[in-house]
Amino acid sequence: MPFFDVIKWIVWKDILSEIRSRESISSLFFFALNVILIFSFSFSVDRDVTLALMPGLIWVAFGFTSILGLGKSFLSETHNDCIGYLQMAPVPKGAIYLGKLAGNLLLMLFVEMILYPLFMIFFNLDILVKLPTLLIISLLATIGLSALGTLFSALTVQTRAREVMFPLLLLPLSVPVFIGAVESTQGALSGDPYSFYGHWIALLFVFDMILTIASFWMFEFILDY
Amino acid sequence: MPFFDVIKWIVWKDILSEIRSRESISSLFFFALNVILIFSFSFSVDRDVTLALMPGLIWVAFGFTSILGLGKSFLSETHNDCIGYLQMAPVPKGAIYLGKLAGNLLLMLFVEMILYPLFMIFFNLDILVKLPTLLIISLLATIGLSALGTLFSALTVQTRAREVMFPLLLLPLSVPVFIGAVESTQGALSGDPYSFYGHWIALLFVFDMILTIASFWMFEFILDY
Amino acid sequence: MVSLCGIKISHTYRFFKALKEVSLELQKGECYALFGPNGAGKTTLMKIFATLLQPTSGTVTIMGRDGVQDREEARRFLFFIGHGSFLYDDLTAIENIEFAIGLRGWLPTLGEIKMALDRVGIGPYASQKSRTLSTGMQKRLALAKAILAEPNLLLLDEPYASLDEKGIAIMNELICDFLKKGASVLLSSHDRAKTAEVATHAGILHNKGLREIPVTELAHALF
Amino acid sequence: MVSLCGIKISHTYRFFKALKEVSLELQKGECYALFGPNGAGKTTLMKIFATLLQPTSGTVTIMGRDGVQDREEARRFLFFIGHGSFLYDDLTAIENIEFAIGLRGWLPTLGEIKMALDRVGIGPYASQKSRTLSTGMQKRLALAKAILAEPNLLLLDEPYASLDEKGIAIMNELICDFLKKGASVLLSSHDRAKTAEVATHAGILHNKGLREIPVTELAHALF
Amino acid sequence: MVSQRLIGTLRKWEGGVGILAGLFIFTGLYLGLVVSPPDYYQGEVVRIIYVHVPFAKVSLLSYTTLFLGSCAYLWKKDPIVDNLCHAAAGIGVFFTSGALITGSIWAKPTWNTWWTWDPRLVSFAILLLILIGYLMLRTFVDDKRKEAAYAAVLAIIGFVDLPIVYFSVEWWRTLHQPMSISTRGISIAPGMLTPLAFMAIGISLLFFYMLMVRTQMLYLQHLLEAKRGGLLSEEEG
Ligand code: HEM
Ligand SMILES: Nc1ncnc2c1ncn2[C@@H]1O[C@H](COP(=O)(O)OP(=O)(O)OP(=O)(O)O)[C@@H](O)[C@H]1O
Ligand SMILES: Nc1ncnc2c1ncn2[C@@H]1O[C@H](COP(=O)(O)OP(=O)(O)OP(=O)(O)O)[C@@H](O)[C@H]1O
Ligand SMILES: [Mg+2]
Ligand SMILES: [Mg+2]
Repeated sequence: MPFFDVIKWIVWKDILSEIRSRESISSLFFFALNVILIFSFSFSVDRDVTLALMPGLIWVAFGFTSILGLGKSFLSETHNDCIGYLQMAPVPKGAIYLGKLAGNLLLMLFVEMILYPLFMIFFNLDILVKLPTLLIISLLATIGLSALGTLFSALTVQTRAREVMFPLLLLPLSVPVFIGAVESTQGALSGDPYSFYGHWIALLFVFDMILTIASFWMFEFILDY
Repeated sequence: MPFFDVIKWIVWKDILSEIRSRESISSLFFFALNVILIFSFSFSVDRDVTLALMPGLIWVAFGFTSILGLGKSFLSETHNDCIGYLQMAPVPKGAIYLGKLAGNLLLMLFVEMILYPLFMIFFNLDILVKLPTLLIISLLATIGLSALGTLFSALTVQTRAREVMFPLLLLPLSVPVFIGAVESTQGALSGDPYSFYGHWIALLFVFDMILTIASFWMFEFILDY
Repeated sequence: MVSLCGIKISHTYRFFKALKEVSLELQKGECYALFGPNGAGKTTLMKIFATLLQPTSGTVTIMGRDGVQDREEARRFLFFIGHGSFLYDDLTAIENIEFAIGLRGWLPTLGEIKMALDRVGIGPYASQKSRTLSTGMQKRLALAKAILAEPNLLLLDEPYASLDEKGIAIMNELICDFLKKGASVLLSSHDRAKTAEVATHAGILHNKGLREIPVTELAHALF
Repeated sequence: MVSLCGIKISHTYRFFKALKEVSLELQKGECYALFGPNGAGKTTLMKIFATLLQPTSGTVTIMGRDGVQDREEARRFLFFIGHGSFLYDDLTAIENIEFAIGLRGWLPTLGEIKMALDRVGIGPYASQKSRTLSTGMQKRLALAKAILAEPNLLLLDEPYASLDEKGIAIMNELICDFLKKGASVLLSSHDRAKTAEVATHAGILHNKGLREIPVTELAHALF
Repeated sequence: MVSQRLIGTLRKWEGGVGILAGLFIFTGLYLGLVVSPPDYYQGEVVRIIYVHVPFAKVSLLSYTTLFLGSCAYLWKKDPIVDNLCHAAAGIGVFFTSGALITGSIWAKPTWNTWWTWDPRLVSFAILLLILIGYLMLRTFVDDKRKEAAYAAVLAIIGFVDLPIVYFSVEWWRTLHQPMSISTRGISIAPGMLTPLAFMAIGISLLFFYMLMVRTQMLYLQHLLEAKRGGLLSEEEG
């Protein structure tokens, strides 16, 4: 069975389900808004500091939203024991991983793309010129989070206490993504030359590569063991 | 059936289950640690600012931990359809609400009590003298969050998309708790006289009273309708 | 004396009419068996009688109490065993019983609990977490609860499902005991032969309506 | 030709030995019926043959492929219908089939899908979200998938559960068809009469071991 | 039946209310956009006030309607009251986001920012989030009666909570960092008052008109749904 067909089928199924139920996109989006709101109350320091905090704020909001969204990814597969069918399907398990990853990535990027304009409005940011850099950072960080999240979602849905285990495993391992994303966003927003923060973007890239490839290879042990 | 016996049975059952499985306490505790970790990476500003951010940090960590813990509260009741047994039991439904609320409150307070010393160590705080005030603030804020969280946990476990709907409904309504807790903690930590932040504590108190009573009255419509 | 009386009960799920004007009356000491193809509405009707679901129209009366307005009252008299086991995974069999009966306002002694567990054949598993019990054992545990709850009206949704042949024998024995003590039993089932051993009345849910049939004809009736 | 061969299969859950050295061989065109009390290990054995669970010891061979080492290969030949329905709630019946069969590397035409759905009697519900189908209909949908998947080995765990009498007749008809086409069927059940209509071999799981019995004696054998 | 009577009343009055709303809004717009002079400080931009302020007021009106309706529903359990609440929430989202959007548009030239953390703006944003949560919750409950009861509970809790939200946000802002600019900063010129009054009345009437229409729509929709359900099961059986 051709490798890419499997990916295609998984993505088709996930996107179709999402279009039908519209559960994830809208609720993730409003969840992120809520997080921003709560943060702005909790960190009510003066405006200069708020600007310095912006990258952290953005990425913590995205991060929590990702946790919520990615955690659901394989939860939906457990529903009618669908995960058993995926396990029994005569296809390479890595392809299933990539398919789920692609679906999650599309979902998270979609939510982030709606959120960016709102951040601009809420925090009065003028980021239009820096948009290309920010988009690249977002893409890289989201790939990293999704790669980890997809793997751990598959892992934790098969354990007890899964609602709590998922963030518990994901958070410490995604620290590099958070640091990389916050630091490079900081660099981009403050208008530093690229060489000042380029290494952070490189870090994100390397992290993504390693994580995705490692997860891809190891997914078989999680789904089919 | 005596009202308080019902509360007693519910609390007994919840605590016994928790002691047996030790799922919630340990995982909530480590989750909160993770959140602090992520925050300290995401908001890497200088020390003075970090101190100013401390109350926000503490309460966002507690708040998100509560969301995770409270959301599970009625999820465990859905497991073997136990929620149906509670509904069919010949007891006033408000007593069931108070019982679940008491159980949640104990759990959350327990987790917070372990976290406070760790905050002191991590962030080098000297809060021993202010401890009584801080404990009162924690208690009031935790009651408020638990009152809302218990109600919405019971509500959302009976809907679709419950993982996402729970924080979505809880967060905007709990804004006063966040503001009140952060501001009064700020006041207490900075050593201001009580009159400077006393109104915040009063606000928390009023919130608790109103929300608990309103939830208590309306719980019947959520469990038994 | 009438234990259960449902008059012209209709129920509509959001897009789907499941029951249309079903009426049913159950006297003290009677056992009514409910049959019907998949999706006929057996579970729906049982849930309405168990006060878990409110009928769209029609009235339910349990031991003289209205099943909608006075449901808190009515609930003292009934006990429902459905598809869910109502068990907390991390409590032992004994603790699960203590909680379930405690909520009904009565605390049986340890001896009484043990006796009930022995009765249904899971005495040796009394102190095991209910998580480790198999489906059939969980069903038996629910039956032990019913013995201790001493309801006037026992509702059993597919009681034979997931029980082996010994379990089915115990179930029927207990149903007979309940009837002798003056309680009423309403059960739904797909298994005509097993049900015929205990039923005093029978009915078939079909086309959303209830058609009574004599128990003697159970074996030949067209379903 | 041997379709399925299990030799000395044992399985231990964390604290519990569920199967002890069970051996079973199934030829082309044979239908093996598995009986046994609750908790005997029927589902466990089925899952091991479906490559969902790896046995603690023993070997499984499916169409000549090792069920552990070469399981990706072996999976092309088998199809499993278990307690879970393997359906995505928000996809329609047709879309669910497309996905399930598509993953097996073949895309049937709409006509073929419709034909299979008609065959199992749910043609009119083809474009309904699977969420709105009743349990029995979902079971039939799984059967439609099996028709299109054309496996060499069909594993059915309690196929008659939650089906009404018409559904059971369709199920048995299809099993006969499969056998005629040269496929093998392994099924587990509690219902001796219904199973006797199709089974060519039978065995009872008891005390964690498998005891073969002649199908002709199915009605009288002591369970 | 109460529902039938109420629907009859709504149908009888909706036309009149609609026409009256149109007249008031038209007059208000004419007076505001053509007759009244531009503001001394703000120029033509000020004219957005004729939309902004009425929208803001009417969103509070819709939320109050939602609250009262929810209480009435929990008391009487009449499905049409639930339809009324559902309608009020949807219209509330329309007017609340309208107030926020027109406010933002106005804020850009006057305050040189799209958004500030002013108490009133923040509590309105929270109101909007609650309303959206309310509507989303309704789509995620399959049982009609449960949907109505849960939604009513949420609306009541939200309404009880909102004053506390408002207080806390106001204290949070005013005690920490006094606003240099406030929405209360401008006193309204008499020439603007008349069109504003016309617009306020007109848009309130518009709200009632929308409420009447939408309630009937939802009522019919549910009637149709129930019918279709009945028919479906009939023909299949
Ligand atoms: C993002 C921007 C804005 C938002 C979200 C917003 C929101 C609101 C809200 C919610 C109200 C109603 C408050 C109440 O009735 O108690 C209101 C009233 C009002 N707003 Fe705004 N506003 C914004 C910007 C502005 C600006 C830039 C001005 C003028 C410089 C302005 C002038 C007014 C006036 C005059 C009222 C009526 C005050 C009263 O009746 O007490 N607003 N606004
Ligand atoms: N929550 C629901 N929403 C919509 N329709 C439902 C719901 N629950 C049940 N139904 C429908 O109502 C009908 C009756 O269902 P019910 O579960 O009462 O049947 P049953 O007689 O118990 O069937 P079984 O023999 O499978 O137990 C079915 O057609 C089913 O599809
Ligand atoms: N995940 C598990 N962990 C521990 N023990 C298990 C697990 N699953 C099953 N068991 C135990 O293994 C035994 C066999 O279970 P299995 O489900 O295979 O029985 P079965 O024959 O299918 O029963 P049934 O007739 O109820 O379907 C049972 O005693 C059960 O308690
Ligand atoms: Mg049923
Ligand atoms: Mg089984």
